[in-house]
Amino acid sequence: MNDTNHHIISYTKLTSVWLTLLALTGLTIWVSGLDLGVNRVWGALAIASLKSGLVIAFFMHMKYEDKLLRWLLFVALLTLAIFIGFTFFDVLYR
Amino acid sequence: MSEQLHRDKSGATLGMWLFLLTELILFGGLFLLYAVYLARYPHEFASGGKELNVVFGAVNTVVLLTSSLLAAMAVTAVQRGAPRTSIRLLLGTIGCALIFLGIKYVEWNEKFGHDIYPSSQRLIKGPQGESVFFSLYFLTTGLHGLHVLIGATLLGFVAVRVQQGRVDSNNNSWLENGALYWHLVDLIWIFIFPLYYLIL
Amino acid sequence: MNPQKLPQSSFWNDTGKTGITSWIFSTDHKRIGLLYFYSVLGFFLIAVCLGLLLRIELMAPGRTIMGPQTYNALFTVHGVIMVFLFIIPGFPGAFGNLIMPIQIGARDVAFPRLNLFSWWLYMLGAVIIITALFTGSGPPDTGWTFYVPFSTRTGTNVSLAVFGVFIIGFSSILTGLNFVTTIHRLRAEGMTWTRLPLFVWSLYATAWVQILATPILGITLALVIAERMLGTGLFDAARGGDPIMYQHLFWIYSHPAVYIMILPAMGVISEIIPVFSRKPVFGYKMIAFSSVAIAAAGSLVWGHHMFTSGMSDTAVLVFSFLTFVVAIPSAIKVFNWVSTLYKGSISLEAPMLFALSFLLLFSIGGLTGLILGAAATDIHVHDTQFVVGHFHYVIFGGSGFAFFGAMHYWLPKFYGRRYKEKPALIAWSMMFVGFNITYFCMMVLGMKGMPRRYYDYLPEFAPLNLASTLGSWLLALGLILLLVNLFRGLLRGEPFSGNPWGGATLEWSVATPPPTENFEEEPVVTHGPYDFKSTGIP
Amino acid sequence: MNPALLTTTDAVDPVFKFIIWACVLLLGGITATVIWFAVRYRRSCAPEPTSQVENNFWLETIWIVLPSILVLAMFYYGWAGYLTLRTVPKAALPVTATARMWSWSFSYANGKTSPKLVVPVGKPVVMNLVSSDIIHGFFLPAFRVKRDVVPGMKNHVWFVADKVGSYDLFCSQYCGKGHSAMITTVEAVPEAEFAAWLEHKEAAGGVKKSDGARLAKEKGCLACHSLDGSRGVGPTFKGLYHKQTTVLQNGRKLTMTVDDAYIRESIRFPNAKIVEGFQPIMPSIGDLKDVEVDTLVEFIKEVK
Ligand code: HEA
Ligand code: HEA
Ligand code: HEC
Ligand code: CUA
Ligand SMILES: [Cu+2]
Repeated sequence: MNDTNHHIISYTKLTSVWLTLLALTGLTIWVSGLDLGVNRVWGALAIASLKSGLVIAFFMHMKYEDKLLRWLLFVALLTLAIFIGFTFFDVLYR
Repeated sequence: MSEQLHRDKSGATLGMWLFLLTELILFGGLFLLYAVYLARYPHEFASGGKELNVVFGAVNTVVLLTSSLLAAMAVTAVQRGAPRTSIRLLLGTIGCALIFLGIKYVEWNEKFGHDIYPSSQRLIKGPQGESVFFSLYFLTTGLHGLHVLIGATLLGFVAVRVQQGRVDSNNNSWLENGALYWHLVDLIWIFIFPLYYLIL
Repeated sequence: MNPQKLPQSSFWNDTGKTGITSWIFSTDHKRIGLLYFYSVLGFFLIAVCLGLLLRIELMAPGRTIMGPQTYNALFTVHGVIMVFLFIIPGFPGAFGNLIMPIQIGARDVAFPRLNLFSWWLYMLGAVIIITALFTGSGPPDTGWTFYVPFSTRTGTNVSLAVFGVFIIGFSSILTGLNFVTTIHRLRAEGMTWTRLPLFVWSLYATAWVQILATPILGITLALVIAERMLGTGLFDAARGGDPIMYQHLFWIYSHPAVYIMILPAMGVISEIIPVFSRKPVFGYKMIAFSSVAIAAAGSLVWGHHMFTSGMSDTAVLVFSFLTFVVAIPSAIKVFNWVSTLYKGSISLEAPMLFALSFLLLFSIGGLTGLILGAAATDIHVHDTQFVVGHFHYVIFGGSGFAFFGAMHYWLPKFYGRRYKEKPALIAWSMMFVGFNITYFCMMVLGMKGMPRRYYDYLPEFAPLNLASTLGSWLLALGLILLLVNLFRGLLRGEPFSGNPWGGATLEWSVATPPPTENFEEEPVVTHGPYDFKSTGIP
Repeated sequence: MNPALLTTTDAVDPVFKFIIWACVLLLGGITATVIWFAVRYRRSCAPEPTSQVENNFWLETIWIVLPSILVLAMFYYGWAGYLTLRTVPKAALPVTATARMWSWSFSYANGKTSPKLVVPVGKPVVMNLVSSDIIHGFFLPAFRVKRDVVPGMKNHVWFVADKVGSYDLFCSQYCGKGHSAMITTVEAVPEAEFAAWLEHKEAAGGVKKSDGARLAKEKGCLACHSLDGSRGVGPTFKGLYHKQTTVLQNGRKLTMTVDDAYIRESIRFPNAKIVEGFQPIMPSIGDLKDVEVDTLVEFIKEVK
């Protein structure tokens, strides 16, 4: 509704985000080689979430957007989490 | 009038984000199935994942991340009033998309060569979870590939609009939204990569 | 469509463009609304005739007028058209488009071209579905639920029909995101969230369901097609898949979808009842909030369609519990509507009669929903005619009657002419009586154990089936009378202008019929939507 | 009968009574109020609204709290009844129900099979539900039980008949053309009679040649295959023997003459060769004994 989303993100900032993303990619590959058992899934997911957080915040400008958008994203992710989670009331206890 | 324009721009961003959320949930359906079947067939998923080529997956991740960077820079370029740079960056993004699809093609081809594709004899005869794993793999990467294709086409359109001067530093909804779509494609791959290529 | 000799210039003629292309390429929300209205009504009439044929077949045991394969195809097509082509796009597409922008004081929706595109997608999907009936090896025979593995094995034209539904889902998503953006961005000055008409609130909640749930339908249907075309085996038990997962995915969408059908209907009722009682709606905030609550909680209960499927008992526990939670906001709404009547000045004209009968029919439907929601009782009545009775009460008695109410309430506004009151009352009473006979008998049949989707049945079920069929004829006569009276009136009836019903929402402050621009100048809102006093309405 | 015996009907009916009565009261109250208001405050009687209240905290609280309590009670009873349905009594008699398009077959622990479900009165029965093709539904209205029969899944359901009699058994889950014909009966007989029936073996010498027609009907073949040449879900049996037929094997077309071996294979492994123009939906009838297959083959050969 106002001018907040006219924020211009500098090339340097974008590039450093990109470098971080590459580093995190390396990290997942390394972690997947470790012997963590089930935790490997959660570890991989945690890193993936971190990466997507970066993409959303900087590449997709979410950091500089209205609060509203952040809420919407949150609602959608929550909905998806519920869809998946509630299915497990069936899958886990069958 | 200018007030009207501003409204439109925020509205366009809002609308685009809402659309991205639906795309997220669309893939969410496949991730739901992935979660359920992973819980049921952890071992088959593990051995299936080992058959996927981590190098292809990792290279593709890097390609997509780079393409995303270029798309984000293209937005910055237009905002700074440098349309020519922006077009070059967009072409870079599209180039990355093509590389990605090329690698995907090689990868799928290799799988087909090993008699791995939905309802191939090997999968029908093999252990049950394996067929499920590969079907999910083909469906997810296939749907994702389709999105790469759509995204690249969209960015192509946007590049043309930039060229025509219809996108500039004041009026860049098209470019921003095209880039948003592209980032979404990247975002989904960020999850596909570890879930299919790396886990177990 | 065009009413004869329009009194003054309006969206029908003020752009100087007439003729078919000025309609099907128009980006005016009113024209798109009417496009939706007529296409939706057309499909409704087709499906209603199919419903009538179903009833004729069930009039007596054994073969009456068709064979089992035809019957199966008919109820599938009846269900698919009613759900995906009539009731889901109906309210947002037709009345949402016609009314919502005016009610919030906007010139149009946020993305007018996208709006037109949604209608085109809807028509494309509809054409594909209709094509599926006449090509390939015959119309789909899976039921509107497309349950696997039957739907992946049957030889009928399932893939094409499913693809059509997929496209329609896309159209529904686009409408939803258009509406959310519109309501967030384009409210007129002074139109705060607590001054939004309740119809707009209900559309807002509906739009969220459309956005968040429909993609799941999309992917589910895509998987059915993949299963049929490529043999992915994801739902095939022999290959390690799980047919129950299909049911989860399907109902993750399709339960919230029933709230896409009912929420806007509730919104319509929340408009009609205060206007015809001349009283502010009772508990505005609770009604607005309960729309959102229904939308949210409604996304958590899909499992109640699967109590007998072999799903885990834990899931039965959770989903049964949540189902009851959803009933509470509906109860709040019903009680608030009834209280609005208290000490009002009630005028029993046609829209109000439909609204009041909505109250009763929806209550019956909703209360039978409680029987279905309780785990023990659902086991007995699941997949019986009782369920058929339940959902016709909520869909037809609820959304359908609200749709007819909305037609009588709002269409004169857009035509500048009105229907005759007396035939409308007669039509209403025939439909009300016929409706109850038709569907109450079905519920009793279900209690006695007659399964649904049965082409043939045991002799002990014959008398009630006959009664139900007779009731459906009365219903049909009423509906024909209703439509004839309404459309005759809209085209040639008495002129309708000003604010004869005394509504306080913005659509009654603009010219009748409204001009393309809706408002001569951007309105500034200074009072609530049901503040009849300060609007100067007696 | 046995007073300690809690039947599934006894578990479910009180829940029905409770919920239905609560609903009837609520509905009656709402209807009466609406009609009363509509008459009392009609415009000719009340030209002006006499109140402008827009809300009332206590009233609104009441109708949030009251329905919540009522609804919780319904939930609780519903769940309690459901638990009874799910708790199989010990020493229940196991029977396997096999569902296929579009017939039922029941087999007992001693290997006896029957197209009707025969059960002893007063003794709980637990049904193991097996599907040979797609999803069906095992539905006994008289006992208020129902459970889907899902391929690849081990579903079960129990009930007990407390009176001698014959009860309807329906397929409740839609399964295609013959769905409404997929009905049979439960015969509840006294315990002694049941024991005798269970031990009764088919007359010595096993299946007779003349049993072909009966078998074809009982095993459900005739639901899909006609004897008069008309095309059903499957090809007709009329004139099948020695006919030239085109089949698909692993996606390759093949023309061949129908002989004994082919018919036998078609029955045992229906999906090995698929007749052109038909869907691969024929279930493999798992409980067929070799003699029965022989009899069927002989029978099909005779249909000219
Ligand atoms: C418009 C569509 C619509 C709506 C609004 C509803 C509303 C509800 N439905 Fe319905 N339903 C369908 C459409 C709808 N349904 C369809 C189409 C099917 C079948 C699908 C298929 O299989 O083909 C179905 C099937 C269905 C089932 C599955 C049945 C089965 O197959 O076994 C269940 C089970 O729980 C259920 C429950 C409910 C409940 C609890 C509500 C609640 O939201 C109702 C809430 C309303 C009230 C409670 C009444 C009003 C309130 C009062 C009168 C005040 C007093 C109330 C209290 C004290 C609580 N529905
Ligand atoms: C909006 C939803 C809606 C509506 C309004 C209706 C309306 C009707 N339905 Fe509906 N029905 C469904 C949605 C709906 N149905 C769904 C979702 C199913 C489940 C499908 C499945 O199982 O997969 C179903 C299933 C279903 C069955 C169950 C089939 C079975 O399980 O065996 C039956 C059986 O009687 C039936 C009958 C009717 C009847 C008699 C009407 C009556 O309302 C119709 C009354 C008829 C009229 C009012 C006719 C008026 C005539 C005209 C107006 C003629 C003029 C027209 C022209 C000139 C073109 N329907
Ligand atoms: C659900 C329907 C169904 C049932 C029940 C069924 N069949 Fe079939 N049958 C088919 C279909 C469809 C085909 C053709 C496709 C194929 O070859 O599998 C077929 C093919 C056949 C053939 C080969 C016919 C030809 O023309 O080559 C024979 C023999 C046969 N069935 C015997 C039987 C017998 C015996 C039974 C009962 C024990 C039976 N079928 C039960 C559907 C059924
Ligand atoms: Cu078997 Cu319906
Ligand atoms: Cu539901």
